[in-house]
Amino acid sequence: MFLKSIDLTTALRPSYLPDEVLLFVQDNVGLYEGKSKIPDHQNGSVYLTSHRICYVDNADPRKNSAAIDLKDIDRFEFYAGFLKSSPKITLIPKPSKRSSVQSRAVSSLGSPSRSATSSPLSRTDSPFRVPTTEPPPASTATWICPICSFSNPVPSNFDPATASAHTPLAPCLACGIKPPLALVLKAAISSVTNRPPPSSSQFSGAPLPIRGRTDLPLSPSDTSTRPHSQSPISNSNGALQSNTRASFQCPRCTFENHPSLLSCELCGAPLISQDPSSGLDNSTLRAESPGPTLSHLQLPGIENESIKLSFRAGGEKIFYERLKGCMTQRKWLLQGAPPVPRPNRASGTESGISWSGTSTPTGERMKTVGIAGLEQRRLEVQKNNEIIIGNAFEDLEALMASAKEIVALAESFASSNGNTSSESSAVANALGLVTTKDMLGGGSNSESLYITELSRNLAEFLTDDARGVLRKAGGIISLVDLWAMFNRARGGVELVSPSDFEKAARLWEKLKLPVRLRQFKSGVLVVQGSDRTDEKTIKALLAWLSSLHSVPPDKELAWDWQTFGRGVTAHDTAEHFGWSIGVAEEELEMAEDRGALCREESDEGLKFWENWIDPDQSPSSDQPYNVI
Amino acid sequence: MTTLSPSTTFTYPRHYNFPPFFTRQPQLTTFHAQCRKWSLLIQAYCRFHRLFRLPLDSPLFTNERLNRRLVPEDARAVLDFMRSEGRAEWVRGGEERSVAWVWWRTPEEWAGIIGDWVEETAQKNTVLTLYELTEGEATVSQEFHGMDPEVLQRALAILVKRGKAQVFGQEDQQGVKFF
Amino acid sequence: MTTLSPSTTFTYPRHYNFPPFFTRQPQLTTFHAQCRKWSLLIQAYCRFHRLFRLPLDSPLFTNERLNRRLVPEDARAVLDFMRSEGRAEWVRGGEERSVAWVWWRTPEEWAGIIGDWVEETAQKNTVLTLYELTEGEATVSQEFHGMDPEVLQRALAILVKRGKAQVFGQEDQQGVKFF
Amino acid sequence: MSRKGVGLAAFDRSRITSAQYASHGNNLRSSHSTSLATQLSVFRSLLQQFAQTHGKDIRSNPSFRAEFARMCAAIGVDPLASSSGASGKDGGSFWSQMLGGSVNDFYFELAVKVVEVCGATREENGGLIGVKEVRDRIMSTRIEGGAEITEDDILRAVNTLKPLGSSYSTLTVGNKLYIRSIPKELNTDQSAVLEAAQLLGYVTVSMLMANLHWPRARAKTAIDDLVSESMLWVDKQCDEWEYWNPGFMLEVEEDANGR
Repeated sequence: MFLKSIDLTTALRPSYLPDEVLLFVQDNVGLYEGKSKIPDHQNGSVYLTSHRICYVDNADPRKNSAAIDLKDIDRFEFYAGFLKSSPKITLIPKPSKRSSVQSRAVSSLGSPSRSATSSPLSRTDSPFRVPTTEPPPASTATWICPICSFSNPVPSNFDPATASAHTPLAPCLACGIKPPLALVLKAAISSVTNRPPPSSSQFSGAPLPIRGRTDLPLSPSDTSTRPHSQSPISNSNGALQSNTRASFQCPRCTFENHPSLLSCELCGAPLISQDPSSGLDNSTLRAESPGPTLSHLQLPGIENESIKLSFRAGGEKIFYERLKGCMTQRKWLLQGAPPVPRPNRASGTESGISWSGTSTPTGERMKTVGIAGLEQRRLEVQKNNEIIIGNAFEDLEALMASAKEIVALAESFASSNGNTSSESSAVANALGLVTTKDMLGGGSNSESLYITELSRNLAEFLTDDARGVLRKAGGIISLVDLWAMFNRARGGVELVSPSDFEKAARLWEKLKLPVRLRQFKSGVLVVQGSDRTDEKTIKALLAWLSSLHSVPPDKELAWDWQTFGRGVTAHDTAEHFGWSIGVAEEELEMAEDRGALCREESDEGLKFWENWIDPDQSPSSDQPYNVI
Repeated sequence: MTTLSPSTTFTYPRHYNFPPFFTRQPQLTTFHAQCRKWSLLIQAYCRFHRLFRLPLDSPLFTNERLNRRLVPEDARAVLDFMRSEGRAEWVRGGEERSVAWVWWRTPEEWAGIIGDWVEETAQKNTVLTLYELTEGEATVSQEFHGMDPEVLQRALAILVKRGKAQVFGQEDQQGVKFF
Repeated sequence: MTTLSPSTTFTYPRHYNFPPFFTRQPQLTTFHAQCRKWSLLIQAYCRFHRLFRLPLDSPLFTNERLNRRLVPEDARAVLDFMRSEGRAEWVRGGEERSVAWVWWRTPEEWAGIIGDWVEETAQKNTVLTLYELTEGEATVSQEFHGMDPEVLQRALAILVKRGKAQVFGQEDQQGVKFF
Repeated sequence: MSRKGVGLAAFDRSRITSAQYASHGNNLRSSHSTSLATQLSVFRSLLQQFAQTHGKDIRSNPSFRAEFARMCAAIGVDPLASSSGASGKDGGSFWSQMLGGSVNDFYFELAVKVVEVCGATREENGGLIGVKEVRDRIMSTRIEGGAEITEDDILRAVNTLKPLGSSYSTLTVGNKLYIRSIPKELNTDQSAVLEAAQLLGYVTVSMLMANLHWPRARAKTAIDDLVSESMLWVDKQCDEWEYWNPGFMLEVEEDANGR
């Protein structure tokens, strides 16, 4: 068995090796050994990192979590699942006896999955980024828009052979009107006849000498097909990683893309393998399974069985892509390699307008877009340096108008069929447009994986001893301060919204993590260790106050301080316990509520004392004598 | 508790020098304990100084040494509490709820004391003027000597109700006959 | 905050013209904030004027324009606060707690600066008189030029403890050897 | 339906009509959902194009930002509700995915600064600070060429903090906007005193008694409450004690430098 056990951090997540980078997370995944399921490894989440694949079980993370080192994997196969059986990825271990280079070479060549592009082989180790120069005039086919006679390039991934009524067409750049299918077909075919031979629409993975070739045969307005409504999980953990951000290298032009992008910013190559059907959960209606064409060699006598990962909630294609990227990069070999350069996110998007315009089968004509598009076109040409905010407002108007319509439709949609009967919501679901207002504005309120990962990440941020956030705050910190501290640590990029933060905080209990959210009587939300109780806090406060009986004060006091001790302000308490003033006030008032303390209001402000007015209320104070 | 020491100065209880004692406690149980303690202190103070009425700005509510003070509205809350205990009553007339009777001895108790004295000194069926009762030499040693005339009236009214005495005469020249 | 402007006048922070700044605030938390502001002002003021000692009646504590003054006993409270922060010390001798050392640079920091200077100018294992150190031309450009002799002693004492220097000679003719 | 069908015929007719209604309902609904789909795609493309050209405007231009936020509020959509990082499988709103978080990051970063300013000044103002003062402090620490920040931005940033427990909120006292970072509310007397203090920067007991016709005790308690919350500083070096609003520390005239 080449499954190794791993240790987990306090947030029940695999603790990474120093330079190990998390690339992808996917929940409800099950493990198979050979054909049979591995008992109690059927419901967990799988973490793909640059060095390992870690499986963390939901039921009992500590006991049955396991990991497979990428370097032990000989090759891996993708099974897209059929009817009831969910998609799987099989990891075949290296034959431990002889690691023949030959069989390895065969295997790495042997898996040209049907995915559009296979990564160029001759990869220089440090993928140097192609400078984003102004793309040269399109040499590919162009079609003339019947409306505004603007010559639009034919999308590079438009394959005349397989084009059908369903293929999404990019609307005309100027007026945004969808062209009739026939026109584009004719243009594409005419261009194919007069283009140089190797012109298969899918850019074959010919090895690209990186240096010097600036006139890349790029089509400026490459349109990626309609991005899957199920956009790939932005490398959620990558995004959460505050310092090094794992980027996703584009297989065609090796440009480092931001993990959450669907198509490469530079050359527009789709980052995940193409799948014509744009249905939401595309596990059912799958074209043909992109299994390996080469029949893999039956190496006799492999002792350790292959491990299968069964993906029951999707995400297997993205996992497969990232795994492929990983295996080619073989990061675990470059122990000392310099870190991957950070892609600058704000790469000028000015250069290419990547329209991800989508057309719908009915091609309904949209008046507003047309006119606004024309206006925009003219302005675009004239406005290169100074920013005209005026037209910005116009765009804003157009944007808001369409948003308003959506909201209106969504509401009427919801109200029209009243009880959103299952059948109609199924239709809506199928069309991937269950648009409630919150999807538009607030993101789905379902417990997305992002929130659970954020929750674990937060727990780690709090309890990790190096940073000692919770310890330094005296074991308790207000949620607002924590939010500010957490976002401050992220350096002002990809900040977490307060509502997501709060949702994540509410999950700690369910995820059995060592921190708790607590609400004071006044409504203030604070975060504290799960072992912290009011009784302990009161005991600590009383211990401190009783210690003041023996500490001689620096200035003369008017009352018998040996008997009564001294009053403390929220500020003194905060300083003593390391709390914030807000937290100190809440804890003192809690202790007062429980009868342990009483208060003194004076021009010196509010002070809290041991409750000598009603001593039998305070918990069995050890002082035997009754002062009063 | 404070013993009525024969010495000249009134001895304050220890919690009189406990600063929070002068702040109205928001926590209910503690507040009740605070009221009970103030009630006992007020009664002892008035008994010692033989005071029957107590204004809200009495020196009792200010602790010079601690430079702390039970502000009038909190003092009023304490006296309201005493009223519910039957140990105080707001003096009618004058500013509303600004001076209170302090029943370190209730009128009923006074009636009892006066009744017993009359019996001891076998002065039943004799007529005594109110003045004689509280200011006369005979009653010098008695507790009700120098008693507040209004309180005396209340005490006698109770005796009348019990049918043990009969008050007659007008305004300042009143007399009482005991049976 | 005040920037050490090369110009002649010391720029006061805006709250120097806030009247209550000169009154010790009764509320303890407010007073703590007031002390922190005074502490920063005092350190900036002394750094600008290269003062090492500050008397309680220094002109800094009086704002003529506002006709307000931080009275000596309140100034003493502020300096006590700075002492607890490690930013001030009472000068021994003379009237008790009336003049304070203001550590806009602590002796440890001074020791560091002197140590670095010695290293830079490669004067290890050479003997320098204390006078030379603070008054000699060589150190004109250095911050510790014209330093208060007592503070210099404190700094050197720290270097001695760190085994980086050795002081010898008597009263006024003292020299120091750096290792 | 004036004609009342009778007996079996009626029965059939009603069944047919209900079938028609059902089918009509269906195609109405499907046409409805398709029109929704088109509208959604149009919105998506418009947002995409808008993001390209004006994404950075939002960050740099305050009036544009205010307009954008106002419109979002008008149609009842909150672009700040979810994190931009959440453009995960089904998380993340259209806005955050398309605008690439430029809106989010701007407001959240500002909110972080506001929380830090309120925390730093908690001791001297008791958790009640003028929006103008917060803006001055943030602008003074802003690097050159940084985005211009208006008071409206700060108010919007504070509002995004709502889900994190109720301690942060904005309030107006008199004509001045305040940010409160403590859960305790001001009672009417206390806000009346703070409003009075806005005129000259301070109040005195007699001033309150004269202008608000309060008895001395009431004026005294209101002032003492505020002093004990560090919301007023006292100046005792004048014949009648003056109670100043700490916010005025920044507003006393600049030129009064030196003695």
